[in-house]
Amino acid sequence: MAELRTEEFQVNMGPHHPSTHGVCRLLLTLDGEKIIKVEPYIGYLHRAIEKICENRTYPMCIPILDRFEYVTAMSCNYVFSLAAERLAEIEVPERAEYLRVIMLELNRIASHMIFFGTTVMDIGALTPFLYALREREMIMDLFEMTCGQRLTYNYIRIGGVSRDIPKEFIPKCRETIKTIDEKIEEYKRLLNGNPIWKARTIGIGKLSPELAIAYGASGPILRASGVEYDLRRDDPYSIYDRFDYKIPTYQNGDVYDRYMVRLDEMQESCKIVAQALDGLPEGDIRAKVKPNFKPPEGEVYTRIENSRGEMGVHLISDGTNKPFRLKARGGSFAHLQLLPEISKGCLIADLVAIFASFDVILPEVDR
Amino acid sequence: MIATSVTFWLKDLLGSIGLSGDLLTIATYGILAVAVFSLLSVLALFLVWWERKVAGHIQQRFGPMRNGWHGWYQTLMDGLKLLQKEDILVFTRDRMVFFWAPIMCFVAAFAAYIVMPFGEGLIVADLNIGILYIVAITTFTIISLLMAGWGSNNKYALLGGMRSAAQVVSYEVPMVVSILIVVLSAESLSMVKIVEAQGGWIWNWNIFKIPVVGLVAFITYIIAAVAEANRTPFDLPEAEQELVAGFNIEYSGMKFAMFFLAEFINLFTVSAIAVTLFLGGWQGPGPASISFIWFFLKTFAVIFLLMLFRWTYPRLRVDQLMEFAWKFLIPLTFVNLIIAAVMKHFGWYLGN
Amino acid sequence: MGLIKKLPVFAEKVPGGGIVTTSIEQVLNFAQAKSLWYLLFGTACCAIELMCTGASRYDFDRLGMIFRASPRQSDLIIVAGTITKKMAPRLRTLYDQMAEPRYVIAMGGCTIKGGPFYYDSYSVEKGIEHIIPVDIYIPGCPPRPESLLEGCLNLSKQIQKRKLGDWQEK
Amino acid sequence: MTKEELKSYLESNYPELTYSESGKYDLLFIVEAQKLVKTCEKLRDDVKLQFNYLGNISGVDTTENYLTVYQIASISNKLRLDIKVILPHDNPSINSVQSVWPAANWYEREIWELYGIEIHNHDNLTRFLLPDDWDQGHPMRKDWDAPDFIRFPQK
Repeated sequence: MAELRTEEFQVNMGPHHPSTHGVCRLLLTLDGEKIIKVEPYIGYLHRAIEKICENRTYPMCIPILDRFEYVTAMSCNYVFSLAAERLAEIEVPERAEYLRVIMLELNRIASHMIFFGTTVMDIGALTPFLYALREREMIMDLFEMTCGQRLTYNYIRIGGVSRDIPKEFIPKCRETIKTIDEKIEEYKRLLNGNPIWKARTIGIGKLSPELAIAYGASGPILRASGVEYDLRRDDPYSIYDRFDYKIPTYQNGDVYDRYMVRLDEMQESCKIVAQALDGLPEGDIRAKVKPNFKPPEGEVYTRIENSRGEMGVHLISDGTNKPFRLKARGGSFAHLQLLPEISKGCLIADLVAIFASFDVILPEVDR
Repeated sequence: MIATSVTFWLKDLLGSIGLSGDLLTIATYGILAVAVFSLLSVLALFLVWWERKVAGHIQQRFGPMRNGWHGWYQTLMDGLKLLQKEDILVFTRDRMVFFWAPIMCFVAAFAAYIVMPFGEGLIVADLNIGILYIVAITTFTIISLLMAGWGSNNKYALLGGMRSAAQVVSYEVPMVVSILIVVLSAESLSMVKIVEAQGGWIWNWNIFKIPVVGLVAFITYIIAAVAEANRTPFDLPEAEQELVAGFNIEYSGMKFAMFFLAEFINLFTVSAIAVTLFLGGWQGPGPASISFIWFFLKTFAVIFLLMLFRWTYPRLRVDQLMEFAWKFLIPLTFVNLIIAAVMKHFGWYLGN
Repeated sequence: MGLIKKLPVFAEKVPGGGIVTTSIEQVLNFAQAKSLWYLLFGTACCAIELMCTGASRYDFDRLGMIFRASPRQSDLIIVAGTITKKMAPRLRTLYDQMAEPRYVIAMGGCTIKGGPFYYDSYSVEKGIEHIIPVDIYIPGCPPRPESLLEGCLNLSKQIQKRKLGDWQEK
Repeated sequence: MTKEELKSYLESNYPELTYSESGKYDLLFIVEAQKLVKTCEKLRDDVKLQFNYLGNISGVDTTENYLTVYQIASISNKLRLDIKVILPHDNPSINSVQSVWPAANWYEREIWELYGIEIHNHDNLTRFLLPDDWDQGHPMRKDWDAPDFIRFPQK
C-alpha cells in the first residue's frame, strides 16, 4: 500500500479564543490533532505601562500598576511600594505590615480561585468555575469593605496602607477563611477522585526542574516541578518570617501537580491569614511620607512571591518625583515562553490544559 | 378504545369522511408528521429550558428567571430571536454542503420518531425492523456534522467535524451491540414487540429481567448514547475551550437553531430508546390510556441523568475517547453479548 | 430576514395592517431584547468582572443571557477591557463576523475614552467608538457587576423601542 | 552566604566585575559588554554561586548611555545579584545571554524592540509587543516622541 500523504496545517488560536484567557495568539502547526509547533504571539494588550509610569509621580504609579496584574492587584501595589520604600529607606509601621500580609494572602487565594475555575473549565467541567467564583466573592466582599474596590484596590501605598480595616472585618475574615478552607477540601473531593480529571491532567505537560529553572519559571510552576523555592521564605520581605506555614511542593511537574500546588497553597494562605489576624497589633497604619515623594538617587529590584510566580519591579530613581525607569516583571512572561518547549507532540486538548495550568494572565506579559 | 395503533385509528377516521387510496395514506401520515413535529419542537424547547434550569441549580444559580414564571418562555424568545438573525453564508466553494448540513441534521433527528412508541398504540409506523431503522437514520447526523465541518471553510469547524465523525462511528459499535442484547431476548427488531416483551413492573424491565447482563448493557448503552448525542464528557466536536464552537462555528440564525434543536432532539431520542429497550417503554401500572405518561416520565428521568453528567464531568481527550471505546467498551459489550446468548439458550430470565 | 423587513410595506396598505405591524414589531423586539447572547470578549480587568457577572451571585442567565464563543451566534459584544492599536483590527473583524442585529456594550473606561490612565500611552486606542458603533457605555474602572447588569437591562429597553427594520440600517 | 560575603567573594574572584554604589538593596556589579557572556557563564557554573536563574532583564535609557541590567538569582544558594552593562548611546549592541539562560530570549527581544539595542546571536529577533506595522521607532527611548504622546515636565 502506498504511504498516505499527510499535510500539516496551521491554526490561529486567538487573539480571541475562549481558552487563551485574554488576548494571546498561539499559532499552532498541526498534524491532525497533534501539535508540531506552538508560537505565541503577544502584545495585544501592550498598554505601555512602563512608559507612562515614567510620566507619573510615585503615588500615581500605584493605580496604574494595579492594572499590570489585575487578578492580584494587591501584590502589584505591594511590590512597587516595597521598591519605593527600599529606595527611600522608609520604616513601615507594624500594623500596616500585618494588614499588608492579610491582604496579600487573601488576594493570593482569590487569584488561585480564578486559576482553579478557569483550569477546570478549560478541561471541560463548567460547574467548578462557578463554585470557585462563589468563594471568591466572599473575599471580594472583604476587600470592598476595606478599600471600596473589588478588583483594582490602590490599597497598599508607599509607607503603609491607605486606610484601616473596619470593625466588622476581623470576624468576617475569620469566617471567610474557615469556609474557604472547607471548600477547598470539597474541591479536592470533587475532582481528585474523578478518573476523567486524572486522565486529563496526570502526566500531561511534564516540566523537568532543570528546564523550569533555565526558562525562569517561578512560583507554583517551579514548586510543582519539585524545586522548593518560595520567595516569602528564601528572599524574605515583610513579616513572613513570623508565621508558620508550609511550602507545598510536588515532584512530577505535570498539570495535576501544578493544580495541587495551588490548592494546597490556598490552604496555607488561610493559615497565614489566621495567624496574622491573631497577631494584629494596634498602632499607625502609615509611615510619614511627604505628599511629594522624592526618593534619593539609586536603583532597586524588588521581587515578591505572587500567585503567578516572581513579581518584580526594577525601579530607578534620579531624585525627582517621578520614576526614571520602572520595569515590571511578571511570572507569566517567563511561563509563556516556556509553553512551546513543553507542548510539542501533545494534542490540542493538552495544550489547552497546559496553558490553563500555567495560569497566564496576559497584561502581565504585555504590560 | 385505541385501535392497534393510532395510525389505523386515524386512517379509519379519515376513511369515514370519504378519503381513500393514496390520498388517504398521504393525509394520514401528513397529519401524523405534523403532530410528531410539533410535539418534538415543543419538547426540544422545553429541554433547552430545562437544561438551563438544571445547570443553574447545579451551579447555585437560578437559570432563566425574567421571562415568565421561572423563565418558562425563555427558549421561545431565543427561537424567535434566532429567526430574525441575519443568515450568514460564509464564502466557501461548497456552498451547497454548507447550506444542506443543518437541514440534514434536523431531518435525521426527526426521522427517528417514525418508529418510536410513545405509548400503547401511539406509534406512527410499527416497522418490523424498527430499531435497525433508528440506528440507521440517526447515523445521518454524522454525515451532516461532517458536511458542516467541511462546508464551513473553517479549520476549527473541520476539526470538529472530523472529531465527531470519528467519535460517532466508534461509539456506534458498542451501542449497537448493547441493543443486540435486548433484541436477542425479545426476539424481534420491532420497537413495539420489544416493549411488549417487557412488563410494567420494575423486575420485568430488560435491565433487571436479564440479570446483570441487562444492567451492564444498559450502562454501556448510556455511555455510548452520551457520545452519540455529543454531550459532556464526550462533547469533543463542539468543545468550547478547544475548538471555540466546533462544527457549528460559522452558522448563525436559523441554521444554528436547527443544529441546536437537533442536538436536544437527539438527546430525547437516545433517552427514549434507552427507555424503550431497557426500562419497559410505555409499560407501567395503570390503564393503557396513561401509558404515554409512563413513557415520558421514564424518558425525562434518563434525560435528567444525562444532564447531571453534562454539568458534573470534565471532558475526555480525543485519544482517550477512542481508547475507551475500542479497548474497553467494545470488548465489554461483546463479552456481554456472548453471556446474553448463553442465558438466552438456557432461558435464565427473571419473571418468565 | 428580508421578508420581515418588507412586511410593513405590504401590511400598511391593508386596512388594520398598522396594528398587525405594531404588534409583530413588539413581539419581535421583545424576543430580541430578552435573549441577548453575548460574545465572550474580554481583554483586561473588566473581563474578570464580566466573569463574575456570569457567575452565581449576579448570574447573567437570569436575564436570558448566555455566552457564545463564536461571534456568528452572538447578538451582543461586551467589549470588556483595554483595546490596543494592535487589537483594534481584530475587534473590528469580530464585529463584522457577528450576524445582524448586533449590539455593542462598551464596558469600562478604557473602551469609552481610552481609560483613566492611558491618555498618554502610545499603544492604547482612545475609545472603541472609532472602531465599532456602541449602543451602551458603562463607566467604571472596572465597572461593578451591578452596573453591567444595569447596562444590559438598559440595552434591552432600547431594543424594545426600536421600529421594525431599524436594525437593518445600522 | 550573606550579602557581604558574596560581595567580597565576587570582588576577589571576579576581576571583571566592578561594584556599583547605586544598587540600594541588592548587590549591583558592572561588567563590560564584551565580557558579559563569559562572566555570566562563569557565574552560572561556579559551584559556590550557581546563578542558574535569570529573573529579569531591563533595558534603561539614561540619555547618555543605554544600560541593560540582568537580575539573576541562585535557587539552590538563595543569592541575588544584579549585573549592569553600560552601552554607548550610538549604535548600542550586546551579545545575547540566551546560551547561558534560555529565559533571556523574550527579555532580549523586548529590549531590541522597545530600545533598539542590537542583540547579537539571538535566534528569533522579531517584533512581538508592538503592532506589526509599527514604524514609529523605539518607544521606550527617552527622546522618543509621537504626535499623541504628551510628556509632563520633570520636577
